[in-house]
Amino acid sequence: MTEHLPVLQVVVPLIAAPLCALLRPGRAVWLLAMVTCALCLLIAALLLDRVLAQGVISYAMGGWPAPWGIEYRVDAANAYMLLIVAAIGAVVMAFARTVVEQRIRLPASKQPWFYATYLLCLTGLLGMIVTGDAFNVFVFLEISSLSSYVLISIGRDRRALTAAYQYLIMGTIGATFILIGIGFLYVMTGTLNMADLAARLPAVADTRTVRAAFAFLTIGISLKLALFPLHLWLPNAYAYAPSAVTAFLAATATKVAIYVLLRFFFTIFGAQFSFGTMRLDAILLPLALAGIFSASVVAIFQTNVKRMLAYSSVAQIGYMILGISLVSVTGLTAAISHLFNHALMKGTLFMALGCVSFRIGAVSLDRMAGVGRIMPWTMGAFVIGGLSLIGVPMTAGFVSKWYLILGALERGWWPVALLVLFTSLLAVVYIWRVVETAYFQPAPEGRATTGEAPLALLVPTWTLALANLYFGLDTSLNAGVARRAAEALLGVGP
Amino acid sequence: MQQYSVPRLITKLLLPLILLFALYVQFHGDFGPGGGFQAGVIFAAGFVLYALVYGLDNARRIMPPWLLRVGVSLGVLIYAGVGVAGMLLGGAFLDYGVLDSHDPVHGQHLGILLVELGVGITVASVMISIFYAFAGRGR
Amino acid sequence: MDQFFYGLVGICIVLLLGDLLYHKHATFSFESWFGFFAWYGFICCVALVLLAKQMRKVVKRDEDYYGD
Amino acid sequence: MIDGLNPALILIGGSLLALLAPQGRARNLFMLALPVLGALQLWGLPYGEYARIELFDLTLTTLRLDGLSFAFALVFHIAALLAIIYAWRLDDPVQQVAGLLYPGAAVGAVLAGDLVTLFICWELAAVSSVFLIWARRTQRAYHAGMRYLLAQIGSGVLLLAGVIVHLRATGSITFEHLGLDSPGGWLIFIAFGIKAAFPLLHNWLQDAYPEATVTGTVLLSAFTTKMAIYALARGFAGTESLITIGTLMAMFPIFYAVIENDLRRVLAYSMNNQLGFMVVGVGIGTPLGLDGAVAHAFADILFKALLFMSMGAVLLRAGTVNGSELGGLYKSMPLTAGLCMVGAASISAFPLFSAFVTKSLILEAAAREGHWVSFLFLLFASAGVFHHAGIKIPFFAFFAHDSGIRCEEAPRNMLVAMGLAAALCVGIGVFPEALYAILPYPIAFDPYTTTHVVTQLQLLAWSALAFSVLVRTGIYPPELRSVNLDFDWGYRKLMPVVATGVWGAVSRGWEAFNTAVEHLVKRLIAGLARHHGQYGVLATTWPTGSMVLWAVVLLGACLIFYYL
Repeated sequence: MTEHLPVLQVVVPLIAAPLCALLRPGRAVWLLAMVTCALCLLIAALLLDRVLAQGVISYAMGGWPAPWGIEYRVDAANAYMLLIVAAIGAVVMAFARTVVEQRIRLPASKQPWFYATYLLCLTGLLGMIVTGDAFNVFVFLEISSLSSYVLISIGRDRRALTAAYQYLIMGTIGATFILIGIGFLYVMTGTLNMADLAARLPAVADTRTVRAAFAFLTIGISLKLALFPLHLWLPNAYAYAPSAVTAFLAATATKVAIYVLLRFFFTIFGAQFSFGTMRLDAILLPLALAGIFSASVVAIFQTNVKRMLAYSSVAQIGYMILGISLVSVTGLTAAISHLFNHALMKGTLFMALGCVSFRIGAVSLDRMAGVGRIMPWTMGAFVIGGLSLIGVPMTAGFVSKWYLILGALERGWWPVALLVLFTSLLAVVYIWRVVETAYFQPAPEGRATTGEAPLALLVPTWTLALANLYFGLDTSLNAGVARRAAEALLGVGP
Repeated sequence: MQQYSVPRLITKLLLPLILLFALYVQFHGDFGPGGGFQAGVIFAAGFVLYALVYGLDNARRIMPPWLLRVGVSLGVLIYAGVGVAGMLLGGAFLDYGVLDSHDPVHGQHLGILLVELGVGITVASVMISIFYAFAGRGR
Repeated sequence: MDQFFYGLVGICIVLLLGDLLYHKHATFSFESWFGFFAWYGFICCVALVLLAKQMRKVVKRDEDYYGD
Repeated sequence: MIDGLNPALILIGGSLLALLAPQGRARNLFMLALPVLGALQLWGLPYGEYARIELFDLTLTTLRLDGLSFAFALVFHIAALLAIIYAWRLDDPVQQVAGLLYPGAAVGAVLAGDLVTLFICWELAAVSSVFLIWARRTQRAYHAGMRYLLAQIGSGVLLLAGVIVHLRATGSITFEHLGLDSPGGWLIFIAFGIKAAFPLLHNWLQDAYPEATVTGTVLLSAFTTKMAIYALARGFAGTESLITIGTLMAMFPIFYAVIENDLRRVLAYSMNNQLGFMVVGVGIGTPLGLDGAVAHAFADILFKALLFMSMGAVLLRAGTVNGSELGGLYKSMPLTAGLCMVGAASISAFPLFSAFVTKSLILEAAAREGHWVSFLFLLFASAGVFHHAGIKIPFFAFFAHDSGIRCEEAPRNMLVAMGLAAALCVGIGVFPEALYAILPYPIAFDPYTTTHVVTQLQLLAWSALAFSVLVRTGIYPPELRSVNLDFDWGYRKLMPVVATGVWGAVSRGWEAFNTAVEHLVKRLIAGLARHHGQYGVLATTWPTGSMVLWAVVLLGACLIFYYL
């Protein structure tokens, strides 16, 4: 069966999703979804292991060889991404049961649909990563996007509907732009297979059509990954979605979009064309810096902690784009390892917030006063995630910041390195505001003194929190593999 | 619509034809233009027409929501199941050639037929579900 | 308290005279002056206290000067 | 002994496990076992380098054991052990965890073989120790803690910057002699200087230590500054300017100590003064000087812990450590008084007490190298320290006029901890060879020569005489409820006062400049808030239409850019 791993990665959740929908509401549905997520994680781990040992794995769908058939192609970069998404998917699924059963106002009969949608979203995300076919990317993008609109709209707050609607509009425009870009490329080359596209593009690179395709892809993907100033859909979507959904999407969806960006601009167009001829970095770099700065400052002024973290996500995406626009092995390593590390820290933070809102029903700063004393474990996890977000040594967040600064210094961009350090201080400010409120301020009048969050929520949260610490010390996965992926993308590695 | 007999009559006449056409598009898909997506939509359109003329309650009686729910899932399962079957029989995912142990071409016919059927069922069920959801608002 | 004080004075004098009884190993020449450590210690302490008293005029503030 | 296991990890790992143990005796016993195990592990490890970790492209040597690091690591374990006994009855998980994490970080720092590991431990020590201040849970302690944290983190940031510059200049992160001939060296030097409380960089110490909890101050006094002394000895041994800095450092705090009222703050000043001796030892840089610095740090941790413990006991029982409110406590707390006197004798370098055998190493080293100015000043400082730490502390707390306070003797666990510390102080004084044996360089030095004993006694006795005369004649300044301005005035009073424009004595121009800057900053923040604040344009929800418009505008811009 092992030769089928690439396709099983997608098929397992795809089959489990309708099965979930068919099952009667109850514990069994969650169990099925949980087992599915665990299986996905297992498959992803096996794939990564095999890729690291043997190199690129290629799988021809339906037995049709590439470039005629659809090819699933796994190399270091996407095996690593698969692991991130599958791991977060599994951890958040463990977290989701309590949230779905007790927190979201969803009638019992509708609960199986939540799990089905979640699994579909996972299918889409995994599919985007695993596929080696440009059009297939679009198909899976739509699967994941449509299901994520649904997931967001489930939020308790009525504003979740507006947020989901805005996300739908912006996401659809992004997907359409991507489709137009792919269409142009198909017109010019007659192929959709990524490797084949990469081989045929140089012959037609100097045409208006290809340049237009490049522009459409830039904007389309930037919309999906919430690059400043195209991020405006993100804060509300993250703030009003259910906490489990926010944790899942914040840790995976934008990361996968960044992976797509890497795939298109490094593998298909090639670094030489994207950054040498088209000067993509001239667009990405200023937007990344502006995004980092602006979103960090906005985060400082927020009073809804969830929204604050959403803006912080925009800033963190800026760091990744900054790493990419350095166009060096170190810079790319920073970006790719930050994909992993940011998934860990934001997962932790949003799940900790989920615990808070589960008990006290709100995550605004004034309501969270004094929470540290009532929920020491929850806020402990939050602090760890926060430290990682700031980039304190011995946490995962430090690893990527370190590479980012190193990469900037390699290019001789001192001001950029300083800005990264300075914006880390901004992160200190907004995380400190929460910590200060939670630990040093008296609880507001009239808030019921409930206890610590249930174990079913704490265990997944702490799993990720500890992962933040573990990967801050053992960097063989988040930095080691990231470097291999970076070398593979730049075509300089073994 | 209860009092307009002309539309009701014409609907009754048209409905079998629409459904038949849907089935034609469905099963002709592997030779000519057509396939599961189109067939599913045409099939659903027939029900939408029925529901418009005869009322949502009647439509729900004929095509109850639980059936739709099963249909939505079943279609995807058929599609993925065929793929997995190919895999279990020793080919790649969605490799229809191995479905018939004697004649790969026959196997491919069977495979594409089943896959299109799965797509058709899901699309039809989803379309009708969406219509129900919209039409059912405000009740 | 008086006994304490006069006892201390006695000890001081004995120690001062002790300088006469042995050969002092000195690195610097001033160390070998008679009773150097004794009078140096005394003068230093008096100077210390007097200077500190003057300093108090400049630096002393009310207890909750910083207001916290 | 586990091969290659870093003793610091025992303390750090144990600090988290300690929370799992049930509150009470079980947790206390578990915590007590940690420094013992750590010390055994340390003792069993042969000198060498262990536990190399590959971090990115750098090789970290997280454990390097040699003479210098061994002595510091050993005394850190002893201090942690004493503090745990001292805090036996404490029922505060925050202090318990911080009380293990902080020593663990300090041990990790002195055992670090490279600058990155050092930096990590440096910051961990800073962050974990501040909770010992905050654990007092008063507004005042909170503010003091924040100021403390700022100074500590500032040191960490400078260290990191220095490490990066150093790495780029030399390509090495090994922590060995650095020197002052490169910008990286200077940055690291200042970072160390902040933690070692160099003059003008010292204020966080006197500001924060007296505000910590009873146990917290004991812990704080042991680690942060000694860690810095170790780092200076490792990186900047023999740096000439350290002799001047150290001499100044030994001198100026004694003046403050004379007029300070809070007795724990008096001790903080005397700590500053003792650090000065060590810095001088490092600055001399000869084997004797370095040995002196190490030995004196070793002894200082013990007697300073003893003194802070006794003052902590007074604070616990009498509720205050202000000299103006205390007096006559020897009737209520005779044992504490006795133990405090041992500490006082030790810090004053009485023969048979610890500082006598350690401080003399430094003075001897200074004399041998011919630094006669420093020598005289250090002698002055020695007399001064006897004056304020040796006499003033016990005198005003336990004797002087009877304040009428009647309280219980210190709890038994505190007495045990103080007793152990006192035993060690005397032990070192009586058997100096045991301490000399673990110093980094082999030395043949006998502190108990006739000259040395007699001159030291002369110095001390005549200083005591001066004190008595001054008290009898009424010249001695009385203990007053007050605060004394120090350099922290600069940031605690000067800056706020200037900012509000009340302080008229400053020239108009300066004030105008300040207000202009302040205005600018305010406008900047207001500007940021206007656009980024909650209802700012960058933070509000945009209509979907304008989002789409922006997407299209950007697409157009991209197209134009790519076509060009």
